[in-house]
Amino acid sequence: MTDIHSATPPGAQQSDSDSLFDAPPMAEQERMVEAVLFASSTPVTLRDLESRMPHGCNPGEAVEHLRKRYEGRGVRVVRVGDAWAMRTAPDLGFLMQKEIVETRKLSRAAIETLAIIAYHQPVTRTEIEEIRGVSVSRGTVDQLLEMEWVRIGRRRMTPGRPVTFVVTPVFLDHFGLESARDLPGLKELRAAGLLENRPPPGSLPLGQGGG
Amino acid sequence: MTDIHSATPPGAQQSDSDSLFDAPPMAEQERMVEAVLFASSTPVTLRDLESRMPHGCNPGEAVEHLRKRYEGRGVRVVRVGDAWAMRTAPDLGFLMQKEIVETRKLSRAAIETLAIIAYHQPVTRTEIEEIRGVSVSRGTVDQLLEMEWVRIGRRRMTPGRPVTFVVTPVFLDHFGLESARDLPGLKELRAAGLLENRPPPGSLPLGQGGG
Amino acid sequence: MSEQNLFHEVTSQSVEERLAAEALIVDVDGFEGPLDLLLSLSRTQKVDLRRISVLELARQYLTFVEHAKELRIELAADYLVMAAWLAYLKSRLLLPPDPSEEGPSGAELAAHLAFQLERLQAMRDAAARLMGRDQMGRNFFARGQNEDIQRIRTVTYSANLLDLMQGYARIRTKDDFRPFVMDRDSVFTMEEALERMRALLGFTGDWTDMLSYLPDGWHKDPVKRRSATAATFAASLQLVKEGRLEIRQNEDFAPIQLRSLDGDR
Repeated sequence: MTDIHSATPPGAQQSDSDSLFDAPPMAEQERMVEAVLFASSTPVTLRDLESRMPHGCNPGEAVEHLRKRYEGRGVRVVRVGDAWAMRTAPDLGFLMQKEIVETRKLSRAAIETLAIIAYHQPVTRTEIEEIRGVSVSRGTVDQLLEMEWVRIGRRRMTPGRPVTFVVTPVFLDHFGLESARDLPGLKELRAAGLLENRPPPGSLPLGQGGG
Repeated sequence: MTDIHSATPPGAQQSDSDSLFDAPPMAEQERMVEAVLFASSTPVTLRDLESRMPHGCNPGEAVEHLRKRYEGRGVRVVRVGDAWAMRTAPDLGFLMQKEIVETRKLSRAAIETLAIIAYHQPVTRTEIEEIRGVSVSRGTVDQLLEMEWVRIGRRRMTPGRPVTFVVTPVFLDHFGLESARDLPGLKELRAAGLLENRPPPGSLPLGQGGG
Repeated sequence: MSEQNLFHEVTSQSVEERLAAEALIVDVDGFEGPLDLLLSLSRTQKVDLRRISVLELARQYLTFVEHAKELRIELAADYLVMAAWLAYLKSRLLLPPDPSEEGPSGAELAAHLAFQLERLQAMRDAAARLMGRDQMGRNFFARGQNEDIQRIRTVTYSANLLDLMQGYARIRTKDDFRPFVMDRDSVFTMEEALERMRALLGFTGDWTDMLSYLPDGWHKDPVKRRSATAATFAASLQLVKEGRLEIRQNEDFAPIQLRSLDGDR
């Protein structure tokens, strides 16, 4: 993979050999973005788009045009983290009986753990346990890791340097979220102080099962 | 898949229970076709479309509208046999490729084999093996042939008429040599410290021996 | 009040409530720990979790645990730990606060428990909302036929003249080839130095020249002397790091001196 293209910002002065070619017109750039997003089943970053398109293209602007063009259509252009993808409109799901993929049924513990990671990320295992009041079995987190909905984030700079967990773009893509900031009810939960990690006064017997 | 719907032509008299529901407007039918063609892993027949869509739909007409809509776009609606599919525009195929250039270090076996061919050419496989003291794997020679650093020379006029190997102009070009005779001899190698098991000094007096 | 208690006053309970209460007991395995049980019990109060009576909740929990004991149901240890803690909390909530007592007040502890219950409930609701969202592969779909990028992998191999010549030299000199081995005869390793110094440490309370630690027979030969000096110096630094030695040098190139710290302890 080469970074040569993305190393040159779209508007920047280009070398002689590059400037021989003008960037294609925006309508053409939009076609290009359309073809790439359409063909790829996984989200494509602007950076990746830029590296594939001719020099001087502005994939960000092209994506914006494309997104507008597909508004209200059977297929939509959606943002997933810092990448873009095309997905069918959710109201047409009923047509897709054949395509439905049976997802592994998640246990209640796994679903709760997933929600806690999504809303509290980056969050340590101990913090998850404190919130749920029980120890988190290894299998639960492993399952989420395996599904690539969750990954290991930075280590927390506290004694023991515990690992933290964060949600992935695959998770965002699966639930149709642009970013983790768009999680339903996130603002309200934050405003209500329910996403705080309040240390217990004195010692509480909760959530110490895992420690 | 059920054939019940397709058994009823779209315009035909419908049963009481069906006629309670009007077919969706054509724009909506077009959206449906768009979503199905997008999500399906194989081309979809009109019959299949009809069986998936609500009663009274006219997928043929919807496909036709969709095909027109995508004319000149980055994605096209194409007929595949008696089915329909969406494909990226052929002129944008270049976006679907990504060139990756990987540089790998040549293996020790390959370098030694190459060196023997360069110093002893024309040389047979048996001779290479005698000099190296180990058998030469087919892959090693094949790799050198594929890289066009080595080619097959004349057959040796000995029993079995074995093929010989010689180095190519590509090889000489790569190593900056005018001819294989320019390779430094053992004496020069020793003078350059290459025959002692010492790490070579930063810059080597290569080509000093010239002749 | 306590009259609403789950297990007391059974007579005043409706059949439905009684069944629910028994279901709680029978289903104790179905609970994901004491906090989960507390959350379930709190629903009988039919109030906003913010207005929950922790005292009442503690009573319910303790009754639950007692009842479970009567039925000889084995409760996991963390349920009993929670019971003990709630009994303590209950006493602190009921008794007038003792100003001389340290630690958080009963009210603070109760508030935190209420917060934890509310937070757990909030996460459950959030999880339900999350799973209720449109999901890929169920409500919306990705491209069915992934024509993703074709990767054209070009591998180029690199080798330079030096590689080539070294390769050749390696073969041609195979007969007199001897793998490069360090001559260990005149090498004194840091491990050896460490071992030696640890044994000698106890004897020096005063500043001593580091060189006096060199082993016998390593002073004369300059090669051996250099190796032993380096190893001893490295070992000294390690011991300084471990807090067993002090090290000093009065000026550039002056003798390096060591002093044991073991005696001070």
